[in-house]
Amino acid sequence: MDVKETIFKSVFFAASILSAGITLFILGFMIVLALPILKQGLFFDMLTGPWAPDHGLFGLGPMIIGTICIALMALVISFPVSLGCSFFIGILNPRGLGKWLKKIIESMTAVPTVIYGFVGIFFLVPLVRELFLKGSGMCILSAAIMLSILISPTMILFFVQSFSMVPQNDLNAVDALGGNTAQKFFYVVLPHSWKGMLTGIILSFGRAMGDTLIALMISGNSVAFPGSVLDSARTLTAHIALIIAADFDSIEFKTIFLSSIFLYIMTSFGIIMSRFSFKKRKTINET
Amino acid sequence: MPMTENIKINIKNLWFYYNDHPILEDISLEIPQNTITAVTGPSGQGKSTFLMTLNRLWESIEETRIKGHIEIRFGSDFQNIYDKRYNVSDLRRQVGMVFQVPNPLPMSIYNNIAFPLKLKGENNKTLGSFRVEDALKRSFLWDEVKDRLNEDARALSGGQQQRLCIARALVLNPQVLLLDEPTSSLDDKSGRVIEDLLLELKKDCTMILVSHYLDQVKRIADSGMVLSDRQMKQQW
Amino acid sequence: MIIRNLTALLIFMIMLFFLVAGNCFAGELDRFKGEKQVLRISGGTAHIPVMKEAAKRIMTFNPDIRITIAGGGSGAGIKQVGEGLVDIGNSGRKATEAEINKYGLKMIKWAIDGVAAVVNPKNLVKTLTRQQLQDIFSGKIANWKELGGNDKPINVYTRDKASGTRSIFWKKALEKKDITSRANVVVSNGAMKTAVNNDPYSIGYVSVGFINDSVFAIVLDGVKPTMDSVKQGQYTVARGLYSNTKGDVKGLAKKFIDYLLGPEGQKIALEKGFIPVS
Amino acid sequence: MKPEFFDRLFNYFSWGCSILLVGAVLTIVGFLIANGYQSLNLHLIFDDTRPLDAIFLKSQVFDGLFPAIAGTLFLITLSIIVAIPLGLATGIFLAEYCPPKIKGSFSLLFDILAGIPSIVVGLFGFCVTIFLHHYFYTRLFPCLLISALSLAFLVLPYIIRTTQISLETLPLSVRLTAPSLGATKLQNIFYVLLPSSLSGILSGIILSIGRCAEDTAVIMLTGAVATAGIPKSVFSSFEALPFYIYYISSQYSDNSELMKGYGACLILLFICISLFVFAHWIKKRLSQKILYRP
Repeated sequence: MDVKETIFKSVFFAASILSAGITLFILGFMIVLALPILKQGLFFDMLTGPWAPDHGLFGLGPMIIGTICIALMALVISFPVSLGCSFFIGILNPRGLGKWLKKIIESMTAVPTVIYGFVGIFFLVPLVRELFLKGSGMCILSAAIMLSILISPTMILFFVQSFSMVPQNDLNAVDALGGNTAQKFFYVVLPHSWKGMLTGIILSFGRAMGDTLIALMISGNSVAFPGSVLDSARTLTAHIALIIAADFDSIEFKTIFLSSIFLYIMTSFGIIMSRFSFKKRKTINET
Repeated sequence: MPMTENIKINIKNLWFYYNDHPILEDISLEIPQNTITAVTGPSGQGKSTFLMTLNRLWESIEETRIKGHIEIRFGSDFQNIYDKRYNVSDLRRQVGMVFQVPNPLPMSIYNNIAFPLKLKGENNKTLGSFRVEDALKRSFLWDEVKDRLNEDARALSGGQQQRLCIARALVLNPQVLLLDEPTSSLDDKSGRVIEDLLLELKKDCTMILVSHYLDQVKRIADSGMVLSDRQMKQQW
Repeated sequence: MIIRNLTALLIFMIMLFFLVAGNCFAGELDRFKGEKQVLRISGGTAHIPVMKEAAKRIMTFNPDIRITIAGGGSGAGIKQVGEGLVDIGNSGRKATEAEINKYGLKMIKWAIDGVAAVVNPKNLVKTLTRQQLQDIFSGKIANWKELGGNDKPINVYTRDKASGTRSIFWKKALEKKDITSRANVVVSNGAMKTAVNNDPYSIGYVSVGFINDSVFAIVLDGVKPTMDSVKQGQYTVARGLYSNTKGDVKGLAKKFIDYLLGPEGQKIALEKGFIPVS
Repeated sequence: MKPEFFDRLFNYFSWGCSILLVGAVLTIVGFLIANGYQSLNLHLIFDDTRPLDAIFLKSQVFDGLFPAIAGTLFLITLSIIVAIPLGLATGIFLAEYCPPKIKGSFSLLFDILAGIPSIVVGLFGFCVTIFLHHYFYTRLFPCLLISALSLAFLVLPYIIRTTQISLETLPLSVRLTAPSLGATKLQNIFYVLLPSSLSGILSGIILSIGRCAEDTAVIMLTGAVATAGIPKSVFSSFEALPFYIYYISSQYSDNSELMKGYGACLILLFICISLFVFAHWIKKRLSQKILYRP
């Protein structure tokens, strides 16, 4: 009996070590593969320089800028909309409609990203092209709009969850004092929930940055530093998808490991930050 | 000392900590065989915890710690139940426990009662069904459920569920039975049935009963203890 | 009597021969009888329509064969066949000396193709000189107005570096002049055609085999890129379509390539818009 | 006066945003349905082949979605087979055995794994394959198995998390029942704790299936190709629905192919939404049944 216990415990433990090991192994493997170019000491140049393989320039600068621009812009579009929707669900909830909106938003999490990309190409891109009369429509704006729809459920569900953690007593107090909804939000809800909201924002940003298909399909993939939101741009994820066809021994190919490392570190950093803000909140509640 | 012959449980200098806060302080107690010892006192003072020290169930709860000595006499010798070599599963088969809220498992009535046998690895079907029947009879439940042993145990009434849980604890013939407010979630009538049952069980078991109801304690207990301010005091 | 019988036999034999010879077109697939393997093909995206059609006919004839076809571009085709990841790696350019020596590649050319600059059919600009083309792709000319078209910015589309189509177009049409970094990048000939068809102000380049009425092929220096002009050598932005194997061709890969080079394979190539080699 | 104005503004803003988002979703779904409903028929899936012949592999489907749907199903099955035992075992370890000190670092690692962009996981799978191909086994290519393993890593954190949380949130009364009857820790886990948290775990698994069905970035790097037919073994390349949609969107050759793309979108959307609804149903129904209390 005891032997069985020990065997199973070790099996469970081994599984955990394996699962955790994969996480670290992915990073380790990428670093090992990127070593040849890391060794040349061009790390910083590669992160900022331009991309012109015909001239021997393999900088990831345009892709990093592209990634950040698209993800940030998606966030900028998505944030107010998500805020409005979470007010609707969490605070206004007119005639119980909030519950239904929440259901719709939850089911949005199941929509495949490739479908957003598909609709982006055939619906949004021509629209943007005709509306702004500039460029091909494959641009930062189009990608950001589609991404903002992709990330808004994450943000809304986090916002709603943080709103629901506000003590009912405090809300009742404002009601008793004759405060209106807006006051209730600014004086009670926001101070209680901004950290949870921040977590939602950070995680959504990570999701926007990590998505491949939408950017690959509708942002145009040019390798220039973008100058406006109507310019075509390439994200790091799309860069990996495009360069995967190149010769594995070339410097070009090695840059995608650098892209991976960059993405890995950025998302991990976001997750560590979000955990940090969650922890902080917990201790505040306890004291 | 003629009394030692009859002592079943011997507790010496028992301390218990939760999150490094002491819950029980230096408790020493002797509990005689085939009696019902009642523990009363304000709620939230660690009465349930006290019961759990007797079958080491607290070990499943995180951030808890114990200090002291508990011996139970199985057969002729006292056993230190916190001895490293002592098998905790064996202990819990000898020291049964019934909880405040009936906790039937999501399975049939029969399987609920037979569950401890399955855990012990006893696979003899005929002997098993005999013991299940016996346990149900001893807990006054047989007549009510004998025709529906394959039904979901959770469909029973609250009182029946609690008797089912007692039967489940009895199927292994424990020598000690720990009862954590067994009637508090039941109506008076169901409670009375359980009380009668406990009196009947006294001939086989030594029982420790945590209860809120002083009248209940007076009706069935042989001795009464009060647990308050982390101290245990004999009341009568 | 005997002679008459012999004559009858002879006539019968001759008839049989013609019958068999007449059937030999369908009989080309016979070589795939009894095969059960998987044939893995990747690389040049211009080749895909021909590969798909050939694969469809072969797998219909013998459902035990699996032929998998992936794109990736000529660079990927050469690399993957060299590394042994696929059985046949297609390329729309010749493998370089270095590549051939490194992997021991065998190149088989089975069709000739041109690469044409294409614009949306609605575009008013129909002809360009090489100089204009180079200026458009380098970004010097940025508005269709400068070329007599509408007052719209030019959206340049290009391919990634693994593309054989790109390397031929860059070498022979752009004469190795720069391609602007602002150009949108697409992943295949098919994707280029789709993108140009969807964007009225676009310019890109595709294999001549891919041209149909969804895109308009620019008349370059007075020569319209068509199968004929490529064949006659008037349109010079041309190249071979190759299938490469590692070492000598053998097994199912050999049968597949033989089929491509045979009458039926060549007919498929012709139907898909390429110029047969035989 | 002024507070009321803000109140009204607040109201309008909330309504406006909600209508905007719901409108966007309806536009997306409506656009797909309006363009794709005509192509939804058996011909879309089986082309000219007879459905039964295709299903029993008597003849191959060339221009239909059948190979892509089959590929996606194989992919899901394989990756779930890998991910479930690993995820369950890890989740059990975290909830029941893990000392609190290292629990934090473990869950941080799994959160990071959940956050890694899927294309990075795909690249990892691709590179490991090339590495193995180069140094150990030359018959190994990017294939169904590699894609399934990479996807398994991708969904692993979901299964770990739901298992861990379902176990940890079980009430103490459930947790202590079996031990009080003499159950060992292992018996408690297998006889009581796992069955009681089944609904949570199952819905986590179903959501992971949805994730496997929709992911494109991983498979396009690890073995999904344009034409493959029904995969013969786990070492073959394969077709998959999401990859098909991506492929068609960038290089359809004529309108009928584009129509198939719309059809494929509708089928994939239907599969994913159904899985999602199913997961919620299971969570609700099973928890009512299993966690029933009088």
